[in-house]
Amino acid sequence: MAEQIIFYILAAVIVVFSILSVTSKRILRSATYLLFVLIATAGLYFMLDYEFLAGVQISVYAGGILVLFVFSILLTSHAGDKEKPRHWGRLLAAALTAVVGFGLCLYIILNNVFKVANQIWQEPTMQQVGQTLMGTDKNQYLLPFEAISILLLACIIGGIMIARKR
Amino acid sequence: MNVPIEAYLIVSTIMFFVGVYGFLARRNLLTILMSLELMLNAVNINFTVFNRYLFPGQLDGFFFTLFIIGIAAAETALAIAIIINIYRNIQNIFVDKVNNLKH
Amino acid sequence: MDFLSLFVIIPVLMLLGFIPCRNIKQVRAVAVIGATIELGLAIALLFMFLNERNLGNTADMLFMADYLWYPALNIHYAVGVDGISVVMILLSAIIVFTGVFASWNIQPLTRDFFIWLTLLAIGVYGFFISIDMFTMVLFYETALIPMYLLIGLWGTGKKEYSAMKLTLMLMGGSAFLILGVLGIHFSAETADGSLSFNILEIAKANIPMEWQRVFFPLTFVGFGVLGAMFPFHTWSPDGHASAPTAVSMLHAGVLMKLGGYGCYRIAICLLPEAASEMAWIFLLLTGISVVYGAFGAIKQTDLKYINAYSSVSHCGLVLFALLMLNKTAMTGAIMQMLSHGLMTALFFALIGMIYGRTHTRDIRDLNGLMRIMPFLSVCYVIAGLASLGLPGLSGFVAEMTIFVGSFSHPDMFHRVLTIIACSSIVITAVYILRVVGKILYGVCTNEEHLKLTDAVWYEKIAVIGLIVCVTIIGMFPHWVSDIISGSINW
Amino acid sequence: MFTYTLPILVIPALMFIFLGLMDNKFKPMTSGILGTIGLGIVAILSYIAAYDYFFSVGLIDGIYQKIIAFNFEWLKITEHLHIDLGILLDPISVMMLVVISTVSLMVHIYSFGYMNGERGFQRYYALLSLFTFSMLGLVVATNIFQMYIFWELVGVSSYSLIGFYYTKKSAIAASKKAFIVTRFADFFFLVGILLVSFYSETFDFISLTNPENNELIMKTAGLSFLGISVLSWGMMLIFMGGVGKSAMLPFHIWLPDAMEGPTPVSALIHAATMVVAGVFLVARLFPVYYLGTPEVLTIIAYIGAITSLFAAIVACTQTDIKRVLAFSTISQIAYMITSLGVSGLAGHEGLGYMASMFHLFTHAFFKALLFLGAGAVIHAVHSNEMSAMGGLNKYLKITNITFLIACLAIAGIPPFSGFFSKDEILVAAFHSDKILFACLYFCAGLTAFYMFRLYFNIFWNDNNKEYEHTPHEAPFVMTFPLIFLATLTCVCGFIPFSHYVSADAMPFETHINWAIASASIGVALIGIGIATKMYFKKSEIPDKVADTVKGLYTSAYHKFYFDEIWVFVTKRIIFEGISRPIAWFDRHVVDGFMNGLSWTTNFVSQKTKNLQSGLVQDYVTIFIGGALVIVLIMILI
Repeated sequence: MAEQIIFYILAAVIVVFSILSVTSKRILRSATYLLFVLIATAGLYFMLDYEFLAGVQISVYAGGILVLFVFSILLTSHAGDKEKPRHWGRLLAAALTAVVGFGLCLYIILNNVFKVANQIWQEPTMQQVGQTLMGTDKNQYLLPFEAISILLLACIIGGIMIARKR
Repeated sequence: MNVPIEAYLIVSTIMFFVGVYGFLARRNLLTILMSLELMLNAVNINFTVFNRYLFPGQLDGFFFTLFIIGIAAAETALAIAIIINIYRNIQNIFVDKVNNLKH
Repeated sequence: MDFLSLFVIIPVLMLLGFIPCRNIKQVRAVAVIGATIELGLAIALLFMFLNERNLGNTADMLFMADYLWYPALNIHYAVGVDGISVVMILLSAIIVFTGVFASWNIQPLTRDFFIWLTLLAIGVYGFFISIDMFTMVLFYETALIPMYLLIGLWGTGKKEYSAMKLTLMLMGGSAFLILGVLGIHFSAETADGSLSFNILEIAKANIPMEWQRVFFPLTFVGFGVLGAMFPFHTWSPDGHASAPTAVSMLHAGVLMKLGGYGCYRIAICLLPEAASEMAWIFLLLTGISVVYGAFGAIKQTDLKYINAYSSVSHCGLVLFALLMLNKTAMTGAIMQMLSHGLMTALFFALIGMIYGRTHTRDIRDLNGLMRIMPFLSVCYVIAGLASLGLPGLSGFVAEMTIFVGSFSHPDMFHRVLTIIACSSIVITAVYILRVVGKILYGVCTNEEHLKLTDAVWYEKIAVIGLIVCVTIIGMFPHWVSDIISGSINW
Repeated sequence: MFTYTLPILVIPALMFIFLGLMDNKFKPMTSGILGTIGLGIVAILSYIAAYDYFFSVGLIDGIYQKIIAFNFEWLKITEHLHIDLGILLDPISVMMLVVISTVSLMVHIYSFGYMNGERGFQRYYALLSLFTFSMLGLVVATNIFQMYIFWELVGVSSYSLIGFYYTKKSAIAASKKAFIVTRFADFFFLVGILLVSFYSETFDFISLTNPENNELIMKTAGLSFLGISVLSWGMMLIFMGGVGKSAMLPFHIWLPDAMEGPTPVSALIHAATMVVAGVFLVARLFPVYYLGTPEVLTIIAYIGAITSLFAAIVACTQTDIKRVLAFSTISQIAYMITSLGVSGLAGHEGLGYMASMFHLFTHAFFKALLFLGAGAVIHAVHSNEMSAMGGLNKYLKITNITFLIACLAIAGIPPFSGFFSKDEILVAAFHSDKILFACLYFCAGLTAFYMFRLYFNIFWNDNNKEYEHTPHEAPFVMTFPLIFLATLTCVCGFIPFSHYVSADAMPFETHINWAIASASIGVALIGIGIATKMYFKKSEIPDKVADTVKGLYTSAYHKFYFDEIWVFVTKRIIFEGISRPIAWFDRHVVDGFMNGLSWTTNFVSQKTKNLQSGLVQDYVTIFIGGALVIVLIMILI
């Protein structure tokens, strides 16, 4: 019961703040609302017993990315800047797309019968995570890991190149 | 496991389409990027939920989420670098003003 | 190396020759030398052809050569000439030659102008020597493209609009044309079962009637656009009016003939059954062209517009006669192409010279030029008389051959159309004399114009050259009509 | 035998090219003398040819042969049809050779005086040569297409000569009118040729007019179109060409205006030679008309008679002396046409044909004389208007006498040539159709009246008229042709014409029918008498008479409004009613359609272009929308 209450609270936070985040006129508030959404998501991970993921979520997203966002917002806008509303047609089109998409997905979700596994759940240990990440067997992820590493490297270099003053 | 899988999925779907709305409707490049983060997050939730509920013996969804977070971080950093660059050039970051190549 | 390819190679060499040119004199030198060689070759070709025929060579095409250049689709570079091509090549050579003199002082970018003009010439010569449909279409397009630049860059008035209109309409026509040509290629059942683009092979092959019905209108309209067939003629007035002198000359004199030539060589000769079945539709359209163009010319005030409409009328007569589908009328049609090419080039040359001096082509602003520039005026009168079909000048023989040929259909439909077409000789007289009376006669009231001078030597070369040709054909039509009618196997 | 006739054509042609190319490089006199010498040779050769033909070679077995002196194929059109150029000698063509070369020579000589000092003197002589060449080529044509060729050439030389004073507005208009009106008629001529030659499969006159076993008539037998036989159509259309050139109703309008040209040109082209081409054409094809289409011949006769009457009435009211002469020309040519129309083929039946040719012959001389005389008068007083003249008999003695002779000739007073030819015409008409006869008879009286009205108005009437410059007699180069032609007018009536020219080429005897002759002399005298009463002295009578028949007088003065009708047809119907709408239609409908096509393309691309906004969000919207549609489809399936 408590689990459900917590879930609904988290769900409410996610829904409300994500909507606020995309509708707020002030960009810094958007970023703040986004922070709440990300933290609530981390909460969901906790509920699903993925403590490691939740940690990553909070440290990388909430701690890293969002800080980047806040910095760049401070760099590119001035206090009290308000975004001008866009053409109603575009807003309508966007809303329509979102609503229709949501409707379709909802329909699919509700009509699909999920075969929930009855297996006993064991939280993956750190050792397990590390080995899976570094192994080369079936269902192990060394190659993607390396690919991501290269991607990150490329991003670092690219970021430096792009942001560099000319 | 008292919460049905559908509940998680509905939450993530709402989050995703809110992100879609934000992506389509906002003018500020940074908000667009944030909407993108929302969408990625929604996807992450789905991955973990499916992993947890349907294939509890495996770690695929887990790792995908992990990778996506990594990529999202990299992508955000890069995108912000570009956005700041644009800001330097045209003094704003509104998506409909970025049309120098068009004209 | 065969003889006919020289007609294409010489202009290519001219193009190369233009590259190192540093000043206008060198450009002129290259252009004149090239054009003269071409003219010499054309005359040589004429005599070689006559000689072969005299020796009893009765093949359809003479001086043939054939190189396979794209085996996958069986496309050849195949050349060969019959009497019709020979006179057309001669016509092109004469007009290119005189056109060079008529654009003696073209400014700016003289070199580029001549480069494009030469490219156009390549297209024209290539078209007339080819006997492979694909190569023909290739050269056809080659001739069209330079037109756009020549008008758009060196033209006058609303030149961009005209150039665009002309190019688009002609391209639209060639879209039909390519469709038709490919259709003929794929539906022709040759003797050995292979697909061919060669005209001679297709002529022997059997094309099923239901396909002919489809491809005849396509090819005929495709070429008909260039032949200024009603209602696809509207590019002609605007295009001619905006084009520089030499381009008008070449365009009306030679390029419009590609239309008639193509209609004959591809649409009519390759699809004879469909031609005789569907001729009546196009006879109506071309019959309208003839009268309509003439009436249209009466009301115009711009000299070039008058001439452009007159071209619509005369070229309409060419297609009209071709569709009569008998040897006499077709001979007349080819002669009319020749004659119209020469006299309309003469007209445009003269208009260009008058315009170059007075800076107006509006007949309301011009009068009394006879006193001021007697040479040009007299030549203008001669051109006018040729146009209205005065015996002794080329227009008469062509028109009379056409009328006699067309009238030899015993049924009412053809005869009534012939009579209607005949009436154009009266209307032509009206608009020609109106212009002559208006701009040449009378007393010049414009102070500016009184100071103008008559033609200079290079202009005289162009004009006299054309007049001599018009007169020779008019006085001694026998040789040219024999060459032509000897090549029409209808 | 007759190869020496070739230079008759070649000399004027070469002369034209030579003088035309040299133009101002020669002194005016040089050009004139060269031209005249050339024409002198032509005239001499023509006389020799005529002598040879009529007196030594032509007559074989009692029939004048058709001799082809020279012929070559100029243009082969089909297997059977080919246009030849050649020289056909038969009585009428030889007669025409004499007439043309004589009148042309006289005009050449006369022009030395008349055109002296005019700008373009060289051009004038070049064009005269061109005209002479074309006219000679026309009459000796061996086939109908050669005739058509030269027919066009005389048209164009007439055009150039009428427009000789090309700085004068009226001259330009007149030349244009002359060319276009005759061209319009030639269009019918051409269609007629096409029609006839299609059935006959030949252009050749000899085969066309062969009276026995005529293929043309046999082949067209039974063919008809709109209820009228095909041959009638063809021959009628051919005659229309003649109507245009010979200025019959309703194509006569160009001839009075053509008087804008120099007077010697009017004498040569618009009185003596070119305008009788229509008569010559009908005469040339006479057997076809008579044997194949007698009904067309009747129409021809009536057109002639009506024109004759019409022109005579109009001539009575005109005040420009050259226009009076022009209408008189129309009237006289109409006489010849009528005469052909009433003629038969053989022997005395063919009197009309003979009379017509005879009148053509005599008329050429006395009408040329009248015009040249008028030219001398104009030369003296520098005006064409009767009101500017009067009492000139004191100043212009020779002109006066020669003019009087010509007037007497045209009025039909013996022993001048007009009497003989006119008498034959009246006899022929009398024997065929009384209505026509009445018409012509009345015309004869009118002719006498208006000619003497003209004569008195010029030379007598206001005897005390004051002139700014005292008029003086023309120089000898001008009076010589007058005297020469006057002599011809006096003598050539006595030529036994029927011995040389007849419809079936067989000589026959004619006698003057004194009953009709005296009647015609009577009516002529009445006409002269009235004219004398009204115009010999300055009096009020003409005005009173004009007042009493006011309506008739006004409409006759305005030439029965034919010009206005034609102007209406050309300006209102052809220009405004056909040409302008077509030009509009072309610009706005046909071209509008093409422009509309391009506009539509442009419009569509402008609209679709906005899909490519360059805004990522738009693309994403569509992308997601598309994805959703696919999902939806998958759900539904």
